[in-house]
Amino acid sequence: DEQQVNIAVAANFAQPVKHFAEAFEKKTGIKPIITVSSSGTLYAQIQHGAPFDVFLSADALRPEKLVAEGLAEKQTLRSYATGRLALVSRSGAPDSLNAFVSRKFDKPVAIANPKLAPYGLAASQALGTLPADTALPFRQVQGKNILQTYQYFTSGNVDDAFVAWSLVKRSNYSYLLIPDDYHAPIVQKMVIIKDSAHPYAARRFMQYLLSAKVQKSLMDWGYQSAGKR
Amino acid sequence: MQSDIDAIWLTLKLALFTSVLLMLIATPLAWKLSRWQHKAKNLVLAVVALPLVLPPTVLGFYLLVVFSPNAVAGELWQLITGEQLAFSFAGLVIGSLIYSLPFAVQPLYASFLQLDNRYIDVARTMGMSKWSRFRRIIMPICKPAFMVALGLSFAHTVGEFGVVLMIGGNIPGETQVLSIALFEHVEAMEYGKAHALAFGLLVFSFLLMALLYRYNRNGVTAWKS
Amino acid sequence: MQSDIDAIWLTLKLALFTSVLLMLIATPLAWKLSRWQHKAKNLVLAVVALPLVLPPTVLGFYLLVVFSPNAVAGELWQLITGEQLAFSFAGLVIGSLIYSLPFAVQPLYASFLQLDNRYIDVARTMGMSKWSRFRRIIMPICKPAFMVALGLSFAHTVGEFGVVLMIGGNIPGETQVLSIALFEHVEAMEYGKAHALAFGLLVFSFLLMALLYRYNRNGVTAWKS
Amino acid sequence: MEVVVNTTGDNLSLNVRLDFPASARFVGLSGPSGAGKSTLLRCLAGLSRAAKVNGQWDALRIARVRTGLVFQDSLLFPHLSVGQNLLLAADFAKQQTHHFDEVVLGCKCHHLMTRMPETLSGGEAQRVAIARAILNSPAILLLDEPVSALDDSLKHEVLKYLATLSRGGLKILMVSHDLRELALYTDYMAWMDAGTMVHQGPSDNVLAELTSQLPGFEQRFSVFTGKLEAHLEEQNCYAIRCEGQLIYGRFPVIDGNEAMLTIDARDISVDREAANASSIVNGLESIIEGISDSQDGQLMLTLKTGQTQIFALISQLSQERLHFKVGETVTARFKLR
Amino acid sequence: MEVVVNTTGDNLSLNVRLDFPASARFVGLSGPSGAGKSTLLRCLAGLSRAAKVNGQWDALRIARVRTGLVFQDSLLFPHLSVGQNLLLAADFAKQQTHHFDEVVLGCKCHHLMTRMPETLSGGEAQRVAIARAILNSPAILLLDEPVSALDDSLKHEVLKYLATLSRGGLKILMVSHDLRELALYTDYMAWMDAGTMVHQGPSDNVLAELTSQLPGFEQRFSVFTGKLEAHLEEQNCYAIRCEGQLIYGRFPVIDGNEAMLTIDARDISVDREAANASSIVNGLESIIEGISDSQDGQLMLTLKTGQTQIFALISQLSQERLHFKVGETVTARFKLR
Ligand SMILES: Nc1ncnc2c1ncn2[C@@H]1O[C@H](COP(=O)(O)OP(=O)(O)OP(=O)(O)O)[C@@H](O)[C@H]1O
Ligand SMILES: Nc1ncnc2c1ncn2[C@@H]1O[C@H](COP(=O)(O)OP(=O)(O)OP(=O)(O)O)[C@@H](O)[C@H]1O
Ligand code: MOO
Ligand SMILES: [Mg+2]
Ligand SMILES: [Mg+2]
Repeated sequence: DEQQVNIAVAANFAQPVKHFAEAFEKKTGIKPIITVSSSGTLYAQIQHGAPFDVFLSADALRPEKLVAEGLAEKQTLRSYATGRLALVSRSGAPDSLNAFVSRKFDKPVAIANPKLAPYGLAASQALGTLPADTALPFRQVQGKNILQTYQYFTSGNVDDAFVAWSLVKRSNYSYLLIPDDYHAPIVQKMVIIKDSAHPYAARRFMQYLLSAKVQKSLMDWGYQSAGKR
Repeated sequence: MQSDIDAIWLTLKLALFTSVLLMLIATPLAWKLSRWQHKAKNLVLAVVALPLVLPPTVLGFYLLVVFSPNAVAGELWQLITGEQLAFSFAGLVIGSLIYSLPFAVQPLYASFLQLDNRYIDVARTMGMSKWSRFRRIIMPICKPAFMVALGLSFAHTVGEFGVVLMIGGNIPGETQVLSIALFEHVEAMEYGKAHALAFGLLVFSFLLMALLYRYNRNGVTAWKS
Repeated sequence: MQSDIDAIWLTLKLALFTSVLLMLIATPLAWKLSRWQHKAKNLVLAVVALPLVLPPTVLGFYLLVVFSPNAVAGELWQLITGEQLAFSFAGLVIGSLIYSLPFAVQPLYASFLQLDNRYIDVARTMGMSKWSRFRRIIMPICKPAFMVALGLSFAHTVGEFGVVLMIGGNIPGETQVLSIALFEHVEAMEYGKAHALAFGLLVFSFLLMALLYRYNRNGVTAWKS
Repeated sequence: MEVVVNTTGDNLSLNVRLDFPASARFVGLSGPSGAGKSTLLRCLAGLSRAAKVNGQWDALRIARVRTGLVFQDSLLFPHLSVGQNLLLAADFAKQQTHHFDEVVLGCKCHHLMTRMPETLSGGEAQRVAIARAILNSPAILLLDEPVSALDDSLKHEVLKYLATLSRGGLKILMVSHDLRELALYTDYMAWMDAGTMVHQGPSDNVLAELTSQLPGFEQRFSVFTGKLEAHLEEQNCYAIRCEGQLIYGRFPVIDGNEAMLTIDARDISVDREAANASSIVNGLESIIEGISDSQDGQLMLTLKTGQTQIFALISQLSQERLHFKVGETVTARFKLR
Repeated sequence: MEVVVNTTGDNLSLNVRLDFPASARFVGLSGPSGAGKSTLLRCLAGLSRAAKVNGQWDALRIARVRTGLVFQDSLLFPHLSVGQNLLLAADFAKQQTHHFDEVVLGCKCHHLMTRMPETLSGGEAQRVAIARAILNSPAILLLDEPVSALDDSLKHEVLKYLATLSRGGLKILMVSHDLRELALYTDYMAWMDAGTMVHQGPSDNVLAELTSQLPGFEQRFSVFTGKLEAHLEEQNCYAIRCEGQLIYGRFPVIDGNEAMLTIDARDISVDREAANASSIVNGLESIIEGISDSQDGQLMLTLKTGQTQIFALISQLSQERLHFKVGETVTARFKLR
């Protein structure tokens, strides 16, 4: 008899969640209300009493911290997807990262802010795998999050950007999928908030998200399923 | 689209509440400041302008801390109203008030300083009450400044974003205002929707402002030539 | 910490550039508007206020589109200066100018409307040039409004965030301003650093404003009693 | 009327006691520039918090009643048309003492109603300011040089209208630099300097006092007082018995049975032989008490008849011809007017 | 001087031609309230873009030279002290024509230098405004009722100072409602109404014209012209041969060999027998040409001697006593002053 569930979702996963939510509502009659923000903002809000039921973070750190702080149900902490990093390039995707850094650049290259966005961190880790003496032949510009980073690319202000695979998978741009051993896995975790007003509906949504059908379709959105790795 | 319409409605409500409340707060404050002959005046003026120098999100973060039921202010509010301050419409209004206060206070302050006090003296000898003097003399003479204060605070509340996002929580139908919806469309690369919404917002605001400034016409403006 | 110091320095530079340039742009604009007796005036005023109603990030996004080397403006800039407009200091300044324009124009406009034109007539008969009239008569008489315009646009540029974040690209030492650094600390849950930076920013801005408003003291304010 | 006002400002300390009979209706106030006249009016109007104002004017407690003030600058509300300025004042009147159209006509601003203040000429604005103050129906009307920007004929029309109002019961205190204007229209007047009252009393008395002290000859007056003998209605003048002799005047100040006439020293001529067939009606036999030194070709004879001192300003030329001497009996003559 | 000004406003269409000899230095301007005097000054000062202003004043092209304007309101810059207001004006003068302290003293504002304008009394502000205009060293000084808020003695001191300046070469055009003030200090004057010039010429001529047209008797003047016979320095007066008879006056208007005297109708008395031992110096034998009806107890005799018309205002009372008749020969007498 819980008619709704309040879902707080990190921006990069907003599109898939909206899609899944529709199906979920059809199936269960529970109306998901979706709040999109950056993981950091959502974390701060939950800390200060935001009325969310489920928190889908872009990382593993923040949900774990919420659990550690006693603000989330420990036993509901689950990873729901694993992100993949892609290098999108207007002049054609390079074959490898090494090939990329041997190019010539007249515009900066965009990455997400490593301090704020897991994809940014992943990107800098990936660049860090290059031989130590490789001086990067481009300037970096940082977007606040992965979406802003992608906007630098789409608006034409940069010609190359490290973004989430999910963003470019369905586009016409050519990209290089960065091998997932170039960076720590981008594990995205979710958790149910302790004071949740709809714990039952929240659980059902969680289960739905972890169902095999949904997990299998994650690939279409540019994610790997949670279980892999 | 329903959520966009909700957002439009909420934004209008918020901007209206905020700008009207702001005028009610800012007018007496600016008046007192303009008539106050104390050194501390500059400090008060500086304090009024301070919310501006914090990035909206950061200001919003601190407000969130203050509004939280664990903090005194948030607890008091919850005691009195029975509701949580953060993530409520009231919280949005308070946040917007604080953030937009300088835009209302400062133009009024400057205008009140420029006002010739002797008009008020005349009104006083004519037996006008404080309120009549304000409504029939001060307000019309300083009308341009009132329009500016109202226009700036309305527009700023419509466009404001960081504070509202932080303390509002972007809850559709409750605290998701237009600026956030627009932001989301852009972030989600729904550019078509974003352009439509931005265009609509611009046109609407333009009309509203044009209407507002029209009232300025027969102000104290005629050109003595 | 070096990056914080760079950010402080850059922020100051940006705020100074923006607010000073803004005064140079806003003053003649506000003056013309206040002396212009045409219906279209209200429309122009409304247009000036428009940047406000767009969420900063959204405005930033559109600016990004315009600044791009694929767009006319961005291309022209690149042709002339040889540099890219986005991610450059110049780009930040332009973005800030657009976003803060109403805060400078509108208080000045209101004040110019309230000014008694006959003072200017006296100055004219005294053989003062346009510039002298402005500097020695109009500016001092409207000083409160100039202070307000300068104060609001400086503070707003310091705290402004969305636009700068969007078109700046957060390049340390080049476009990473204080507000972004502060935002980073908050988002990264480095609350200790965030508090310290926010506190420092507030104190510094407070001092600066208090200094600014001090100059108001011997304005046109004495109380005719 | 007895009003005491005390206040201390940066450049002026005002200590004033206005003391007139209750019957005083139209009171004049003059004094040099910077004497504190405008400051006094501000205090009386209750606009100075620092000032202590006490006393009453014909049972009206000054600090309580509505006192209208017309400032030296007209200060019309710039956002309202002339008509709206007037209507606003009427709106805030406690009762409608005066008929709107009558006041507008009396102050000659009927043709200005739709105008905005900044389009008015100096004199037009002044008239509107007066009308505005009257329409606010004050018990006491304070006027600060209200007709200084009016041409002569308008000035007199407006002053006559004010005099009518004062006869109708409105108490008026008017500041002016034109002593003759005050003498013509006010019944009492005061003269202040440096924040204190120097002279006050019936207007003509004050004028006489003033003129006998002024440095220049030209402003000296003689004051003739006596029993009012007759009002010659057809001839439109009054006969006054002064020192046993009849003199005639058109505008004496009349206080019950007593009448008073003031004549400029320059309007009095002195004859040794009484001429009979002259259009100069008034002649008072008197004795020369003093003859001043010649100054700029003029000299002042001080004559005396009974208690009345008469000042006559004559030219050096006629003195050279006639050689008036102290002690001589002569006739002081002046035209009826 | 020949200046043409044309402009059309909402409430006034101004079409004026000022036409004075090049020698005119101190010119007066009067006319009813709302006549367009202030508007004319604004045009002359180049403040009205719509206005067409052409002509020159003694080789100074009006539209080119620096014309200082003292507005009807003083309009001191509110953010500057009195001293700073004056220094600013001096700063923008093209050359320092006048000594700073002298001007400050001449306008009686030496004691006000450190004051802020809003603390000045009305008359104080007026004096500062005059000083400010002079210190700006204009070639032509336009004054709009500059002494209306000054008491008599200050007024005359300031006017005397202005007259000194005009004798020193400064051209002054002064608006005033006080015709006597203009007659005393200006050499030429103009009278305008409803945007057009009605009279202009030597001040006394204009006064005479004006007074013969005014509706009330009281303002009518007689004008005596004739050859200047002598300047009696010791007696400080001039002798003028008018219609073959000698008359004396202290302030005639002198134009080369010609002199002119204007006398108020109310200052002229009429004698049937010529009295010899009177202090009234002037007497002109003349014939009664007309006798007006009595009005308010007064009537006007129109006398004629040669070409000169004399107006004498006498009381009904004296007419009842003396029964003057048309055609009778009488003596028109008036005091030397
Ligand atoms: N607000 C003020 N602050 C300081 N001094 C003032 C203020 N107002 C007036 N004074 C001074 O007080 C004195 C009296 O001023 P007030 O205006 O009463 O003179 P006044 O008699 O009306 O003169 P006027 O005939 O020139 O108008 C003047 O010396 C004036 O400079
Ligand atoms: N800015 C204006 N707009 C419209 N009408 C005006 C304006 N200024 C003056 N007038 C009108 O033009 C006429 C002439 O005004 P002006 O001020 O020149 O009169 P004035 O002769 O100086 O009168 P006063 O002696 O009363 O000062 C008046 O009827 C006045 O109402
Ligand atoms: O969705 Mo994020 O917080 O930009 O990686
Ligand atoms: Mg005064
Ligand atoms: Mg005028």
